Amino acid sequence: MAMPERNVVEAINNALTEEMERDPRVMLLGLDVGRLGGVFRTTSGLIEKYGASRVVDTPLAEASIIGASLGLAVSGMVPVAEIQFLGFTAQAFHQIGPQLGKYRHRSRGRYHAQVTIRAPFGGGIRSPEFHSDAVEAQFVQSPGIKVVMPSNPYDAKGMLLEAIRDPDPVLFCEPDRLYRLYRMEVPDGDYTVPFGKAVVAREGKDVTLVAWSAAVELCQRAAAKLAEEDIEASIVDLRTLVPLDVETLVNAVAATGRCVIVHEAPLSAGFGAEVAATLAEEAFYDLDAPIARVASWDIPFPPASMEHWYLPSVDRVVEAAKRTAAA
Amino acid sequence: MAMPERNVVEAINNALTEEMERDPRVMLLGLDVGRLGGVFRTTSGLIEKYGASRVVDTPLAEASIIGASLGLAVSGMVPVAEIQFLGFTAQAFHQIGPQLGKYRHRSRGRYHAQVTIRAPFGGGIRSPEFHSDAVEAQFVQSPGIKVVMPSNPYDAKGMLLEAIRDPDPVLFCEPDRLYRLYRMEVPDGDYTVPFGKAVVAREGKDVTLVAWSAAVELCQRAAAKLAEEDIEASIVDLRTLVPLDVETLVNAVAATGRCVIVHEAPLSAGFGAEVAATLAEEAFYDLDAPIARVASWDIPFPPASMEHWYLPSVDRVVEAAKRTAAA
Amino acid sequence: MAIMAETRLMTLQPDGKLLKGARPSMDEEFLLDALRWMLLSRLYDEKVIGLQRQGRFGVYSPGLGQEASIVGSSMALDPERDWIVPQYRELMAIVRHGYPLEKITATYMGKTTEATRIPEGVNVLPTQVALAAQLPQAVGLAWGLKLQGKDAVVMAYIGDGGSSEGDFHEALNLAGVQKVPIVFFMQNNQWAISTPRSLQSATPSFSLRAAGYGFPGVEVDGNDIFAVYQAAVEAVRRARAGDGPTLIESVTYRMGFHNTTDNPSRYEDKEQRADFERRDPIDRVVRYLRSLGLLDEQREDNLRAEVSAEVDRVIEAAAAEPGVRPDGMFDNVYERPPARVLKQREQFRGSNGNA
Amino acid sequence: MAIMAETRLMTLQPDGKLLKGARPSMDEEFLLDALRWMLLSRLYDEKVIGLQRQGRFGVYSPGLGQEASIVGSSMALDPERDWIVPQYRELMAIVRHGYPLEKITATYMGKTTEATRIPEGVNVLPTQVALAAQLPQAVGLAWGLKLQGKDAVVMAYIGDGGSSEGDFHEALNLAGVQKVPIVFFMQNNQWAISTPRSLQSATPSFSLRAAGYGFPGVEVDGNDIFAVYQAAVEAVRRARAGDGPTLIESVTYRMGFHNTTDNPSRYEDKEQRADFERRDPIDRVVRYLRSLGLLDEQREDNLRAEVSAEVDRVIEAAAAEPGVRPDGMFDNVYERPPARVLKQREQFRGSNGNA
Ligand SMILES: Cc1ncc(C[n+]2csc(CCOP(=O)(O)OP(=O)(O)O)c2C)c(N)n1
Ligand SMILES: Cc1ncc(C[n+]2csc(CCOP(=O)(O)OP(=O)(O)O)c2C)c(N)n1
Ligand SMILES: [Mg+2]
Ligand SMILES: [Mg+2]
Repeated sequence: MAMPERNVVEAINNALTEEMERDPRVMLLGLDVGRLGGVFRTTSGLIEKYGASRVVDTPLAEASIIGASLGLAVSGMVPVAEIQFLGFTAQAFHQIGPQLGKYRHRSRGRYHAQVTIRAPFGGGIRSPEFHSDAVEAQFVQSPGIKVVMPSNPYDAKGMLLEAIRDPDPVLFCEPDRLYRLYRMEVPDGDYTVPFGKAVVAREGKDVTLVAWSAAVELCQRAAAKLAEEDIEASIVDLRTLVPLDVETLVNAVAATGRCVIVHEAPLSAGFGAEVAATLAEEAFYDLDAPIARVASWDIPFPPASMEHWYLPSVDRVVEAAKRTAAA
Repeated sequence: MAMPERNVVEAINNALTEEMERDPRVMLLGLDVGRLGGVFRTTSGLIEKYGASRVVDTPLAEASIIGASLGLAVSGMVPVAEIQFLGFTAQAFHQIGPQLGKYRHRSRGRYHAQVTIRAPFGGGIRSPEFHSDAVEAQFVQSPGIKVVMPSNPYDAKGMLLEAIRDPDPVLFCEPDRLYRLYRMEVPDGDYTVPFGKAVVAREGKDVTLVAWSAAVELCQRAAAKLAEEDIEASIVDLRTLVPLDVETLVNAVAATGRCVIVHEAPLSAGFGAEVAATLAEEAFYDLDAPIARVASWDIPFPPASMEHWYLPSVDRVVEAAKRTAAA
Repeated sequence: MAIMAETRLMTLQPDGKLLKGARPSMDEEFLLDALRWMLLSRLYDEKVIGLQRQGRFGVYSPGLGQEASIVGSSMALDPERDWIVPQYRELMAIVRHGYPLEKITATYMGKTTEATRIPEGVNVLPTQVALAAQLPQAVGLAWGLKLQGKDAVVMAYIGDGGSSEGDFHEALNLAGVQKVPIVFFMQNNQWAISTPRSLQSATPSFSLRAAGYGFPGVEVDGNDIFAVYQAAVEAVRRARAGDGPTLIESVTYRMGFHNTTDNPSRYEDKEQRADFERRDPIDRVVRYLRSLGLLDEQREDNLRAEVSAEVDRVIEAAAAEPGVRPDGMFDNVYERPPARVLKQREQFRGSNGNA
Repeated sequence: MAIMAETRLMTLQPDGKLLKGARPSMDEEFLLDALRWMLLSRLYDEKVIGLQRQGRFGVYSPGLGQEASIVGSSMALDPERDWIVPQYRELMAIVRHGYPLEKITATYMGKTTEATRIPEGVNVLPTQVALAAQLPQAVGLAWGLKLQGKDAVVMAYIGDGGSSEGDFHEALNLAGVQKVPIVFFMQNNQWAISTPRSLQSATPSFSLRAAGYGFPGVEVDGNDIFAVYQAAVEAVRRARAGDGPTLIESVTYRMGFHNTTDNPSRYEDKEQRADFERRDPIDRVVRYLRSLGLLDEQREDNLRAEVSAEVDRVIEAAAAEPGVRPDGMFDNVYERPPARVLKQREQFRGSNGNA
């Protein structure tokens, strides 16, 4: 029998369904996650299956969604909260890093905060203001929160299951541009993808591209184009920013001596900076060329009609990779 | 006549007094800035001079302090908002980066947001939870906001005046550990310290320490100790993170070929990462050793009785500098 | 102490008859003007939804069904001195206040140049996507205008959904303390995307919240232009007199979808919808004007044709506006941009061949 | 519709006499127990302020003057099944609920080991420094207990200052919608550091806010232990019966400083203070008990001596607790720590010579 194929939306929906079936403590809460099934339909069908007390359309108030999730976790539930778009984590910012991330520490281990925050993000789908903002790095500065960035349907399911079961709080960022871009084999039933294990998504000897989330797909396209010019790029998909898999990263970059980091967030203080800094310390002697970063510009996300000029593009990745490979 | 000497609190108070005198549009708002004169007394005496409509004790609600400041700026006032401790910018996070930072852009230039946010921060004074958190890097990911980190009384006055007059919004972070540590010459009357101009605070040929805010003072102590062992460290005080003075930074690091970055924020995704990444791209060929970072650990700020183990220390800076100089 | 939430204000009944003993709050000429604005709102909505389906228009949230609420509130303002701080579903309010519809339309058509921005002298802030974030800003604006002795009132819009955000609370509380000249106008259209009013709050009336901030709250039939206008005029008067803020809850119904990406059939209650359809704000005025002999089929058709032609003209004009300039995205971020941003712009210009 | 804010509830007058027609809400034994707790609160405060001045105690916010409010509210709870979610000025409430005073004292003395944490089985959350952040958390806790069919009520504390935060609004609104078993107990002690009640909100009573969330609000004389207890018992009863949340505004006065770094003489109103001094919550009970012949000077002195000895014992025990373990700061951050954090701990251990 052929393995079922799923896109990211279906993979997430499948993971949530199976986990709610398996563990009665799991509940979903957020804006429009119930009757509507989420603005992207990731929670479609769940309220029908598990009822309005386990799939909860909350009032429009992000801080309370996260704060309540923390309290629900303390009570013994396992909440999966949805923030409708990652940009609106700003409204809940004080409940995420300082509270959720520190709760175990603040209670000296008495309480933990087994909460998963799901949030779509990223450009390329012509969303309104704030909806596309790639602010993942802001949460890396909040110790206690794991930051998880799946780049494909298989990882989306396996990492979401891992996130829900992780006793530590997890921010699970969903690449909305990839939601329905393609399907791949995603098995029914239980499996998890562990955190802190980056993967080499493509082998190549000339230059190493480092990315996460939708930028991995961008790098794949760039690598295909580079291959036409006989430049073989390897691609490291970090998968999780916290925990960071320094070993895989350092080895993959050391192998080519050349590194281009690609992300959707603006350049300055994006997580690419942490990647570069880590390499500049831990892979220093293996580097043969300056570390390049291809990112969005240090300006606000522009209106939809301009987003393709703002986001990192295949051309920009190719150009940086060629420059780096030749340096 | 001798020039007056001031500590950081006095320098800030002096800057605010002179600017309120000079420009009737300038007003202060925040928690306890009026009758109490601020929890650190930086605004002492101002309500008596300028009245309760220009020095406003607000309700306890950080998001409204910033949101209202934006509206006040649109109306033609020049607000200087105080967030009682930088950690509580989290409560106002959605009003800072996404709103204040983007308002000019969102209105396509019709409105600007000439707002200064003052906020004390930093460890070493045994404050309660959240009060010491060094979260400056989170705002670097918010294009539109300038991030200003004075390290001494002279700069504190000059950069605060520059901040208030800058038509762009500025986050002005005050190193509370230095507030009353020492006095230096701070002239009466008008002067400004421009943004985007780092300064070499100490010359040295063996290794370059890069820091900002209170960490500069730490580096001075470390450099003195290093000098005893015949290692001459130069110190770059970045002064502002946005704008970043890449030129001074790159030149100073190129001069020694060795760099240690020191900051109070936790290591991962701290602004030190951006500094290292910038150097790994723009000073790559001048680097002779891995770039080291000395920062707080990737854990929540601990209780007061443990903070000296958590924060970067002279010993840790010395150790990293020796290792880097010898590499 | 006893705090009374005023009973829901209503003047004009769904059948177009005045409530017994009620007096219309607008004279006939003004009412005809209001009707014209309401029709413009509705016909524009209908037209641009079509354009959106053709891919010529951005994501759009129509005001369908809320025309009395949108138009009636804004007509209480003086565009010369008062200000509007919108959420995003009050299009004709800001147009009536002076922001040219062509410019807004051009923006929705992807033309985000400075030519389409809010013109100097038009007292309107940008629409707000981050719900409720506009409210503390509106309070600051009203506060600043008061400090500068300006005779101005700010009207700030918010939805039933947005009213659950912390910013709502912080803003209203600050407004009460500083007694600023502001009217908080809440369009309770029963929905926040798919989330019904009943899941948004357990309060029997949002207007009750005002007492918690020390100023009056009033609930009005938001599909009754007379009631909306009357409440707004009274609130503006109070604000202008220095008596501080008012919260108006305008009870209406979102007859369209949340926005052009939404499909309400997944969640909408058919009966509730049918009930509000009977309470259509435009029909109500038309019936009233007909009963007075001030409108007949012919005049109504003419009016609709006129308004429809205006919509066409606006869309044509907007379509003819110059498109975006790629490096325009670097404009207006800073007045004094960091060197790194300038360098990035150069880099972008270099690779995109446009300067 | 008319929403009535109950008139401020009061039973025991400042002179120690019952209000005409009022009945005490506690029997005599229970009242003596309450007095004991109030005295413990006051004597502890006085003692540790002294310790703090000697540098032996951390930054501390005393409950001076608020003892009836703190003790009376918590005595309505059953520690076996109910939960307390504190802000930070309710020390004896959480002690009465089961969190040993020795452990709390040791924490203030810098001993932040796991031995000092809230013991398993004690239904108390950590004190909250980020004001109002505890409220959405408390709502989630109550919600989860309800979902799991537990017969538990959550009492969440908040100050007049903290009530201005957006989290206050979001939490109360969510609590109303989900009808969770919670009591929001606000200690309106007239100050948020130096900011007076009058600048915190223009509302005539914070209890009025409850109507905006669809549940009852009540204002009580927070220096009257009978009134506080009565309101709390009734609110707990409602919550336990499934009738949802209540907001209690306990009107009291912060007789001490904000915390040990504060100096109220810069801002305090002498008259207001004097007025509240006359309304001291402990004096009131003492007068009442004396009038009933249940307390005389001798018994009172004995009680004070007993309580004072207990405070000494607690402080001694706390001082004897083991100190911090430096690398303990790495504990309890994650259950499954990232490799980088483990590496940092090794690095730290290496340089600090303690493992
Ligand atoms: C802070 C924030 N959270 C979520 C969203 C996504 N969102 C956009 S509109 C909307 C519903 C708004 O409802 P309401 O305030 O009632 O306004 P209406 O659309 O009914 O006019 C939501 C949830 C947003 N724009 N901002
Ligand atoms: C979010 C946040 N902002 C500011 C502070 C600083 N702060 C600590 S206590 C306090 C006043 C609190 O007043 P209130 O809530 O009335 O409690 P009280 O101290 O009177 O018991 C302030 C402003 C804080 N701890 N948290
Ligand atoms: Mg709505
Ligand atoms: Mg208080």
